[in-house]
Amino acid sequence: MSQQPLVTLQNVGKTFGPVTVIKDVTVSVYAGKVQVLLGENGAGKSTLIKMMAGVYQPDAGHIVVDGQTVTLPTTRAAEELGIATIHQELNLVPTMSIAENVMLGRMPTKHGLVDRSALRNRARAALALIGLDVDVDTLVGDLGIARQQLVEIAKALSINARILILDEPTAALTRHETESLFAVMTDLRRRGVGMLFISHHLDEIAEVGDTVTVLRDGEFIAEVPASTPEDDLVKLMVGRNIEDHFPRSAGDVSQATEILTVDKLTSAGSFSDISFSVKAGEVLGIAGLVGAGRTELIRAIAGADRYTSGTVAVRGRQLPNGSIQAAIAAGIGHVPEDRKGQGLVLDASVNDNLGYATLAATAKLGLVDFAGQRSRAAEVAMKLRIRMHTIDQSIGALSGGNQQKAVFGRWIIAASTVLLLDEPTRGVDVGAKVEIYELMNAITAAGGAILMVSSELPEILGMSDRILVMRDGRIAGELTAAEATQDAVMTLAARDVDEKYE
Amino acid sequence: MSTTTLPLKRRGLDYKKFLANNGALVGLVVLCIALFIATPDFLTAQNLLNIGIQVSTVAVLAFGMTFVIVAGGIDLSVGAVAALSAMSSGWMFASAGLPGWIALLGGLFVGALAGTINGLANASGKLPSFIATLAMLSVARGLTLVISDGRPISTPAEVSFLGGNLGPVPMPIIILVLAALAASFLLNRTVIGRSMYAVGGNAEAARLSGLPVKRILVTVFALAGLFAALAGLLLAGRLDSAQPQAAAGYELDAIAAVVIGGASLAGGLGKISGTFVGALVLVVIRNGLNLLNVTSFWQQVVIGLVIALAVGVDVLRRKTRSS
Amino acid sequence: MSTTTLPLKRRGLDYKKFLANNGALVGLVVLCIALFIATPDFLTAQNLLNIGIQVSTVAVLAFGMTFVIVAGGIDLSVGAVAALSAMSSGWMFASAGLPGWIALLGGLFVGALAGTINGLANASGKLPSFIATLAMLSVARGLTLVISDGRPISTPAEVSFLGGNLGPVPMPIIILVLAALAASFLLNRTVIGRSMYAVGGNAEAARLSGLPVKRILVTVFALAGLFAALAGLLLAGRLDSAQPQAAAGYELDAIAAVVIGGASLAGGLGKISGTFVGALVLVVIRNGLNLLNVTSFWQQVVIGLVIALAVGVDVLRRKTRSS
Amino acid sequence: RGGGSEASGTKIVLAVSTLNNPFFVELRDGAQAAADEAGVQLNIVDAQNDSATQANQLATAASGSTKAVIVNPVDSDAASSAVNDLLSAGIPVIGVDRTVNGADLNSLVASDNVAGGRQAADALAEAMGETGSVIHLQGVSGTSASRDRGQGFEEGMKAYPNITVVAKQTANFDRAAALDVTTNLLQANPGATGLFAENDEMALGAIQALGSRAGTEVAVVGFDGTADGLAAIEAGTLVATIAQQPAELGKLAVELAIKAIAGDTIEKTVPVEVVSVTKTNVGDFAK
Ligand SMILES: Nc1ncnc2c1ncn2[C@@H]1O[C@H](COP(=O)(O)OP(=O)(O)OP(=O)(O)O)[C@@H](O)[C@H]1O
Ligand SMILES: Nc1ncnc2c1ncn2[C@@H]1O[C@H](COP(=O)(O)OP(=O)(O)OP(=O)(O)O)[C@@H](O)[C@H]1O
Ligand SMILES: O[C@@H]1[C@H](O)[C@H](O)CO[C@H]1O
Ligand SMILES: [Mg+2]
Ligand SMILES: [Mg+2]
Repeated sequence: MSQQPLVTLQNVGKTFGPVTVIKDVTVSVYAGKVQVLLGENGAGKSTLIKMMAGVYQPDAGHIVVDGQTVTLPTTRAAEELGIATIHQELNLVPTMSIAENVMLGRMPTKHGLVDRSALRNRARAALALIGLDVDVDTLVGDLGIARQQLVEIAKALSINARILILDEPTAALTRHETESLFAVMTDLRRRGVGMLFISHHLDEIAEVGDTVTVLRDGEFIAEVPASTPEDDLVKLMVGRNIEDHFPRSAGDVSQATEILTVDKLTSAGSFSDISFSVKAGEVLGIAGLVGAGRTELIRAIAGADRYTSGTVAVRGRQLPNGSIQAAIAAGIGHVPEDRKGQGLVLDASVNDNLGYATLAATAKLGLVDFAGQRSRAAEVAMKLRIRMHTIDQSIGALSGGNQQKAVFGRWIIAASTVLLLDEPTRGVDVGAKVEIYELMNAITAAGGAILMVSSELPEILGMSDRILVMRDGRIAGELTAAEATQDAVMTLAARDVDEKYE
Repeated sequence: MSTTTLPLKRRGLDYKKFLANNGALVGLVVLCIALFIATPDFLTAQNLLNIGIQVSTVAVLAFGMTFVIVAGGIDLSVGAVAALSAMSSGWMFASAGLPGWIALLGGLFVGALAGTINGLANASGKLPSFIATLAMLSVARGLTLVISDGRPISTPAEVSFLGGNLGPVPMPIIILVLAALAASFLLNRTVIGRSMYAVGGNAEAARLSGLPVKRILVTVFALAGLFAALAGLLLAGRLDSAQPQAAAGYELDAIAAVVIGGASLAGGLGKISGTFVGALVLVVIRNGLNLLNVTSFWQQVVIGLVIALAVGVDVLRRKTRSS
Repeated sequence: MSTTTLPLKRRGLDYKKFLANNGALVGLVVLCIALFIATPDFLTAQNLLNIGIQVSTVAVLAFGMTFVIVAGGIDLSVGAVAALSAMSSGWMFASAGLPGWIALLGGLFVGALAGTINGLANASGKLPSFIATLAMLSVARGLTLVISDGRPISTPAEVSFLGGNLGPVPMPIIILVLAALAASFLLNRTVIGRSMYAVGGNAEAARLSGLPVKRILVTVFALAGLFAALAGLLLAGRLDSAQPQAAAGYELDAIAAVVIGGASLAGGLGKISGTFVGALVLVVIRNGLNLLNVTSFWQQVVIGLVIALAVGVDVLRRKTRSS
Repeated sequence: RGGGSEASGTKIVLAVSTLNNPFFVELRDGAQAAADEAGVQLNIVDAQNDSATQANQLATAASGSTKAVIVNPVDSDAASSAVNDLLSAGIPVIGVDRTVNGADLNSLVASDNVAGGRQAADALAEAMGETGSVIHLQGVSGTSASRDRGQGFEEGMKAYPNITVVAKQTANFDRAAALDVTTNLLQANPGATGLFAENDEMALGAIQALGSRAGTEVAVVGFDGTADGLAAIEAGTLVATIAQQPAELGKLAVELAIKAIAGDTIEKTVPVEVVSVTKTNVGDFAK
């Protein structure tokens, strides 16, 4: 690579108080290339790119843009140098429209006033790039997490940057949207845009990447071509081999009892006439496109939303409609899709967050069992290998993947036997995924049942014993593990998707 | 039903949107109908004019408060700043001997200045807006007493004009309308106005999108101060004098008007039209109870219940709609 | 460094933690030193006792407010509920002829009831707490006037005892200490207390984790009402009578104490110890300015500035520490 | 300012209910003038109409080097325990403007609000020709000034069977509130020919609401005799005000306090005239 990089982070370092998060890392982005950052949860990827985006200032080293050393005190400074960023955590204003969110900070004006038609047009154009077809006047708060992610992507794309940073843009997307995004990236690459791409989906690396920089514990480990075999990448990343990415060890469930039974469940406007059951020891996967109604279904079962008709029963006992506490008492544990908005109290400690579901159950005379809660939390944090500075730090400062593990950990502590998982490994690294899968195995092996919604087809295929495919709020079909292939699932999920889009 | 997925149809969207943005309107209408039935004095041209005049002070204060609440803050100082501005104006005229119109502009300047200080304390000094403006409430009320030595000061003709009539139309109503248009224009059409929603809705996202969050916050509080000054001058004009205790406690009325109008103290939400409806709810209740000659002790009980009901109607309406 | 996963060194953690939780303490200490230098009357045993007595009402109100603010709400009704509780107690004794101790308990019950209604309106009725408690402020003050017909009612000996002495120690100080211990115990050690932080931090996450959010909110407001009643009875005890306008406007003081003490109106943060320091800041300023004979108009100006400074010191301290 | 006369070192605390009202500002000025003349230090504390704040201030006064306290109680009942503490500490206490119930004050300098209310009724009835309908604007609910004046006024009105009080509403002793409330009441009672306001501030707000009808079709009577009130009498918009003499109250209180410190015996009550001021005698009061 004789060409001059667009931007280089040169021997940068970053510490937060006593914690060193990035140590002496160098990484460059070249025009027309996609530089991939790879590392476990908490390796420091997001921290690194935030220095390039003007969010953090490096404590050591410097930033070079077009051969010049620069400082990036604000995001605006970065943007002025042509650097646009899609952050891992969504940075949208829920009370504003899609159009205003896409153009935030760059509102088109006419005579000093907001030019609304230009605003809408430019937002529509940005959405069209990634194939999101919704009314741009819709409030972002009314969108599901996947569509919010698409809005965030559209926002960065509309900046016309020379350098585009994408921090796990595909974590919340299904294959369908991911492909649209990759098409855009290919186009941008052709136009000479340099990109920095982060993902825990290893298969995506070879697909869009050029070179891969691997980080471990905030340190540079290696730079390798994107064509490097996945197994080698994993080894660089976690320092060991991972034999089996989907270590599902299903037992024979033909004689097992039904644990979770859902009968003709209907929620007006969201889904209708859903019936299925999950047996002890079974993982039932639910696949579907964004907007198929999977999240609404899971929330209704968990008691988070009320449904219109139908029944939910656990071990033959019908659960009352809309009661989370009753669901938890029956053994249900619910991992919601939006960890930041629904899963965590970000300002509270890791310890507290792990313990919410067991706070009351373990109390004596209404007094919190602090010692017990703490030791249980510590144990689970260790088991899930949650990377943190102390268990008393606020969970908002953990890396995204580690936050996700904490939501999961809450139900491990609660000894839930019926897990409702909505995108359970979103943003989780390969190593930690396997750990989560092992936990799922342990729960099913102990006679538990798992219902898992995932937009990651390999995960659905690799971990489910049986797969339901949802489309438009209905069950479009059921596949056994043996019959299930990507094509089979997608055919059911998207049969008339083209008609629907117009 | 569950069939529509993607592009969300707009069935009667505008009507719905209007109601959604002006929830308390239903409460207001119910209140007015009840008063219309209860007393013939309510729905007379004169009484409606009276209501228009009486709502002017609170509404203008509340318009300024809307900016602050939309941007995620709160301003407890508006009542005291209104009094300080009017008193400064009176002092400039009566004691410093400045021409009336300069005293008028001077009063507005004092309000904007007080607001700017609030904004700087909040945005640059990192004081929570509750504390910064509580401190300003105390400081501004104290300065008002110092300037006036606790006595009313009579205002120049230019200020009194604000409380008078322009032909058949009361000036407070004209100013109210102009202030509403200006505030609504600012909030809806200008970049800084739209940015206020972003700052209130998600300050971190606003910052990451390159919005000058500090500058926006300072502007927001400066505007609240300016509107407070206008309200203060309006009130002084109606009384032909600046009163040391003018507008005491009006901050709660102003905040209530904004919240009744559909805004959330969490920020990111709020409309000038909603705020206007909120202010009307408060004023119409009081007007109606005066007309009905409810005894003053019970009056407070009824006012409380009606506020709860007016907002409750909106909550109910939204529930019904969503199910 | 990012290698440490689990258990976690505590280097000087407690000292730091204490300061972090009690930011305004620095402001308070600076204030006290300044007053000690300025006037010999400040640091006398008698004056410190006075301060203890004077802080009792606001602090007890503010303890109740801490629950509400930690859980993400606000309670504007505490002053009015305090007055209503004391007046009800006076009425039960003087008009209904109940025994003094029943009247005392009755007053506490009225406060808890008013708070429960606030909580139900907020949690089940979905009224924003600002509106629900603003309505209650008006209703409670009105009922207080109705019950008393605008006249003070003298309180039973049991209530007056709360304002007296137990041996050499003033009862208000004893009650203050007991209330602080109880509130702090509740907030720190009990399930419901810890849940308040979760609800205030992220109500949806708390709900999905199975916490009974509605019940928690109702409890929070009921507690605020109960503490308000205690404060009201304390005040009545000190004045030997329940006053119809007692504690008017105290809600702002109580909220200010909680916020000065380090809580955020956004919820999820707050400590009883911090609130106590916040209440002390407010009371010490007033006490000191009285001792220094600052004229009453300037006093308000100075109070405002000192509040801003006391909180500002904390902001500065945090800045310095983090850089 | 109070600090001027360290020479004598005599410190008197004046605890006033509020200074947000011209009436008390004049009372304070009278007291200050008398203190300056006598060369004593006068510390003025303002309770902002809150009984508890006043109790705090009285307690604070007791802990300083205070020689005497003049108290203008926010509420006559509520002040008693704090005042008794002062008395038992041997500090003389003079009441001014309002008494303290349940305490043995060294002296009380006051005008009688109940009597003033009766005088207001008489002045208003006379201006109305003893017939017609009246609007009654009340002060802050639950304050003793409002209570006493209202009570006196109602008692006084019983002597005039042809006058009916058609509306009674609070305007919080506040000019702006009185403007709105009067406007609204006139809407429901267009035929009112008289209006009693429990202080001049409210009377002036009512006059604003009445516009040209004030003093012509509608007789307005206020209370206090503030500068603005007297000016309104001269202008003919206010028929009468029940003038207290706040400066005189303040002056006498300080003089009594000095005597009490010196150990002289002083009168238990020092009444100060409450005068009905109308156009005929307003010249004697003009400030
Ligand atoms: N503001 C902060 N304060 C303290 N520690 C922080 C802060 N931000 C990040 N960290 C820590 O820095 C480390 C790296 O975090 P970072 O978010 O960069 O990881 P990541 O590689 O992006 O992980 P993931 O794949 O989970 O997103 C983590 O251990 C995290 O806890
Ligand atoms: N209030 C709303 N207004 C408009 N669209 C909504 C609203 N609520 C939900 N949706 C949309 O309805 C669709 C169904 O939501 P749901 O989250 O259940 O889908 P899903 O199959 O779980 O897909 P995913 O979780 O991947 O987004 C989502 O696309 C969501 O954006
Ligand atoms: O005597 C005073 C004045 O009349 C004032 O107008 C209100 O408060 C009363 O106590
Ligand atoms: Mg990351
Ligand atoms: Mg979903």
